[in-house]
Amino acid sequence: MAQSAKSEAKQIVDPGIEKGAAGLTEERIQAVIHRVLKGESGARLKVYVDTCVHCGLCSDACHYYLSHDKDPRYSPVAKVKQTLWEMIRRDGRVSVDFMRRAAEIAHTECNLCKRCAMYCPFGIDIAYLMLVVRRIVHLLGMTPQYIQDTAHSHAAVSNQMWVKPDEWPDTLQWQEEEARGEIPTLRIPLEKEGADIMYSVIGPEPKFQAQLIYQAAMIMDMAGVNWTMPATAGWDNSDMAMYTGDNEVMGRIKREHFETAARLRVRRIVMGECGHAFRSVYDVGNRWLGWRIPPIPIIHAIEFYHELLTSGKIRVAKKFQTPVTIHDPCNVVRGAGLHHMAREVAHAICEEVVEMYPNCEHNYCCCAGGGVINCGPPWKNKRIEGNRVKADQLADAKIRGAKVLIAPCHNCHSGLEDINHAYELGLDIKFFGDIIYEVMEKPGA
Amino acid sequence: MHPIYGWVTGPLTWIAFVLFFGGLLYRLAQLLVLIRRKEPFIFSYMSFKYGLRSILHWLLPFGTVNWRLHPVMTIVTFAFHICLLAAPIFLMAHALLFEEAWGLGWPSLPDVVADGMTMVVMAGAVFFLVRRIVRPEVRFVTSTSDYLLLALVAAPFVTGFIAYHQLFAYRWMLVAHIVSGQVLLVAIPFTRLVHMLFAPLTRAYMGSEFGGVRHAVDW
Amino acid sequence: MADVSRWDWEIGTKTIPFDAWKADFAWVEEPYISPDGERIAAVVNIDEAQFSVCVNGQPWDGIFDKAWYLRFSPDGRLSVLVSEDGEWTVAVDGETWPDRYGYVWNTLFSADGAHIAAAAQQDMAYAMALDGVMWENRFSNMTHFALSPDGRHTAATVQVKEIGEADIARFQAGCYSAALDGEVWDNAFTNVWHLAFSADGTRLAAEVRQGLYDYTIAVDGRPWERSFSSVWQPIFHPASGAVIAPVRLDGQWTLAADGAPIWPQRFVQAWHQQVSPDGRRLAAIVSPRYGYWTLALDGESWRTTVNEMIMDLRFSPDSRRVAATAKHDGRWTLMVDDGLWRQGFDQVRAPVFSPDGRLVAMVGETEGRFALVVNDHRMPQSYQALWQPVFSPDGTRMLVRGIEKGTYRRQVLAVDQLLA
Amino acid sequence: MKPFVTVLLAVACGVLWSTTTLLAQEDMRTVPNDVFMAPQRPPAVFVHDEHNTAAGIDECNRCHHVYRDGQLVEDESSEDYRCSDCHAETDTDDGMPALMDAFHGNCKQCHLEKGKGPIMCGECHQRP
Repeated sequence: MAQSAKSEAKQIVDPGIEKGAAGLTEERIQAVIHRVLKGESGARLKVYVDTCVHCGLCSDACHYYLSHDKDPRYSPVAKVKQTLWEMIRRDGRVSVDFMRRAAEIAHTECNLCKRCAMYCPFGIDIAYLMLVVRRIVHLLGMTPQYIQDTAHSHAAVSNQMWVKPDEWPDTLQWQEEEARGEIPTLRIPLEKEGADIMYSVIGPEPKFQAQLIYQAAMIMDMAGVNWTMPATAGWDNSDMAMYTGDNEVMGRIKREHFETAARLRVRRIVMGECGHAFRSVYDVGNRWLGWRIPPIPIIHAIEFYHELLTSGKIRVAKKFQTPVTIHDPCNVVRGAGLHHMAREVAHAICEEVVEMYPNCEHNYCCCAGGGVINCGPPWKNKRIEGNRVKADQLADAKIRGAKVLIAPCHNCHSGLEDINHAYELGLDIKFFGDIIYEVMEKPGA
Repeated sequence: MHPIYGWVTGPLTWIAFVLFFGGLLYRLAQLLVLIRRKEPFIFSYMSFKYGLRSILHWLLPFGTVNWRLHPVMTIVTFAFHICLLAAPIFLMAHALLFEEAWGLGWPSLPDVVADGMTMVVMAGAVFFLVRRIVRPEVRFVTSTSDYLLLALVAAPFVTGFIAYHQLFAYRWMLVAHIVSGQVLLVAIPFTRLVHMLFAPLTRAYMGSEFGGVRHAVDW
Repeated sequence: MADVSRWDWEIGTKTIPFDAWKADFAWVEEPYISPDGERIAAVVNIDEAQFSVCVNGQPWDGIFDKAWYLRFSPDGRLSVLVSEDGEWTVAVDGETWPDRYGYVWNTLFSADGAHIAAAAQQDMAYAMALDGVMWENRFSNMTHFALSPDGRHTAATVQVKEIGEADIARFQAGCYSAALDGEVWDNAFTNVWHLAFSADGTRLAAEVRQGLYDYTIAVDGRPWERSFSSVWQPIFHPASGAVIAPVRLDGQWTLAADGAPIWPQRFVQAWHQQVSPDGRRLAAIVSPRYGYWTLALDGESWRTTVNEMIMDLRFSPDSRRVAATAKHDGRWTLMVDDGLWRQGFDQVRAPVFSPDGRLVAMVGETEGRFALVVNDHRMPQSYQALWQPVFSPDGTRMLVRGIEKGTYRRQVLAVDQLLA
Repeated sequence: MKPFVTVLLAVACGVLWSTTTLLAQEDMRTVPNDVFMAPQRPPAVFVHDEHNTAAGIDECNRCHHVYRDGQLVEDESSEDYRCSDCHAETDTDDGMPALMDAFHGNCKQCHLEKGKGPIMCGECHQRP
């Protein structure tokens, strides 16, 4: 059962924040704050700050707030107060310590899940405001170490996990070979110009979870899809630079992703079960580049599986017997309204689906997304403590019979694993792809 | 009293209305210029349909999850805002003054009703005050300016109420009522009370993003 | 480029069966067509872990554990990446390079096709390999591979200092540089991206980032004096040798040459700049206002815009015309001379100009059927696969390479008849 | 016991005072508002003789005017009529001001013009 996360917040030292803080002067802080608040940002920041009446109605939206026994410091508006309001009030003359705390708040106390945007009567976008803070933190060089390292990886090798250019096609070929043990004719077609679909994944898949590529290849093969994967940079759709406020690198990797798809002359991109990457392609990254909508249509795995199941391209041999519950990831549910499709997919492949509450757009965040899990080990416990409410929610679903938790997002998956372990929930966490691979008919296998 | 009355109902009123409407127009123009200059993408995502859809949900008491989560706050805030807007506009005395000044007449409320609405506004203000003090999540984000704004909003209603009931120093109370109303009008465009103008816009933008881009609801 | 005039330009059709191969192999992968249209090739699987390449129905002698990235070079040679016993190499027309590598990939061809390069990894060290010869200097990582237009020089972004796990300070101090024929620039940068060669292959320019925020262009290792909030890939002006790159200034993009902005106009986006063959005009893909795209010539953007994407900017050989593929409301078409074609498709290939610039041709695909469009006229014939057409040097003939009903057809058509 | 007695006395005095006021018809102290269907405010204070003396009004038709075809008839007066005989409670098409507007026009406008006399709502509509 979920335990109360009462432990007093200990001072966590992050080498990345400290590296930036060292040698930082208040003049430089002010100059950077001016640059961002007066130079780069515009109407949204001004109107959001001028319109907020400090009513606190956003509080109940936030899992950090709820998990910390309604500690007011964790309410969404309180995070703005502790960062932007002060910066504005003091015209950017804030101390290094203040910025240290601002970096901590923006990076480790907000998942940018936008649940609060649905609770603010005015629709103030606090996730956006926290991104503005992260932008300031980035320009001051105070981004937490591990996520900064991830942004470096994006910049150096165009993927999230320092996967070298040869390791990528090599891994795909290895998975192709593995899968041929099951389906001898299976192909992972690389660089196939004119395919219908370019399948793109995130860095951790080739690095740690190559079996997901295996499964995806099996699904593609069984469905008879004309697909391809790029052998070049641009294969990784993920985007931690979006979360560090390094917009220039964000734009760089999004451009590479879309132009790779354009080069391969595909009709659309299908991406794996990842949430933040989805936010980056339709909301943040594309806009920085001037693309109003993704220039090559991109659909999430949930939509793709839905399409394959409803069109009969893949058939279910025997439904998954263990009762499942569905976690709604912020970026594809509040971000793309895929919760209906997710349920249809779940019902199509599983015998019993137990809902957790609140659900759909109102689901509680996994507390891993928004770059928080990417801030790495120093912040892990804080992240777990900050989501007791999720543990309670999952425990409730478990009491009502759920044994498997479907989390169609990588960050959610990893974050929920931590919650699952820390609160001893005993759920088995899966992707949709895991279950589809398990239950689908595999003629030829 | 004639010169003072003449001054507050004459030039001061003009100044107040010019600053109020001019201020609102200025804020709106400033906003549009800023969007055009820095965030032109906002225009391209604004959707009349989805913006309105969101606004209507939020305009409906208990029409959103968060309204349902806070039933007392919901009732109070709707009652407060409705009375806050309707009582001054449809007060007979105000309508009368407008008619006498410009020949512009509109239907007005019986005084008893307006009186009741004034009491609702005052009670709402007290509720908000208490809520600011009592609720930790609200107190944490409350600053002096929040109390001042609340006082600014309550003042014309309190003074109006006292003047209407002629409880004491009627003449001075009426002058205080007029002046506090004017101060409030002028304050709206230049303080967080500008949410009167901006809240529908921010809501419409969030509604547009949710409806048009995210295919999700924002309530 | 190979001598196109020596190709068979006789009007007529040659056919080569393709689907028929399927009987001879476990499977046949997607086909590739030689530039002159005389050969059709595909990677074929013979048995478990036995791959070869089949050309015009004849398999190569060699059998490999794996074979992929089959590509014809511009001079018509056929290359493929192959592995045997866990080692990789490049096979060209059936002959493998003498060296074996831990991995080799990203085949590059010189403009005339005489030279073939690839990125190679041996014992976890990286270098470029040109015509089978690997750089002597090896690096711990290598990205952004480039081959000079004349094919005599190779270059890549290389990692020159080791970085410990999550050592962000060291990374930011600069651990990357560029290597030209294996020789590293004097300077290291935080990042080095997208290299560009000068026409003669002796100079090298790249996007660089110094620290986390200062972007500029480095030419032969020397950064421009001025830095920007971002930059995109540079090009060398073929005549003047100036380096031209899009730069971001105050949140908007423009083009700069040798460090100074050259276009007074500012754009939401500007990239893929290109100099006309005569060296007189400079074009780029730009977004004049948010969400709208067009081309800009010498700083002036066209009036016609599309709302999704523009790619494949091409000048006509006489430098007078410009075309690019453009996507509007979900349909791809061609934007040419400030106008849009009426013919739209699900997908298209890059446009091709006739030598005199009078004609522009494009391949488009809708629901799996390909069609050829010339000057916005859709040709009646449709195909199950179709490659870019080639104009004869005198501009009177057109080579069309397509597959229909499982048979490859090489057709030479008279241009006059096409448009009649 | 004491508060109770005080309240009782106060109520008794109030009743007595109001009765006497009503009875003293010869000395008009307010403009009667009983012609209004639903009067919103207390009747306006108006001590007829005192007001006219103070304001130096000799001519009855300064207030008890007669209009014909929209023109003021100089020599006629209308003190035999009730104001509501001509002025309807609500606006009519004949251009005649409604009753309340007529009262306000007659009293308040004159006060504003002369710079004397009550002009704020509660100055006339005094609560008892």
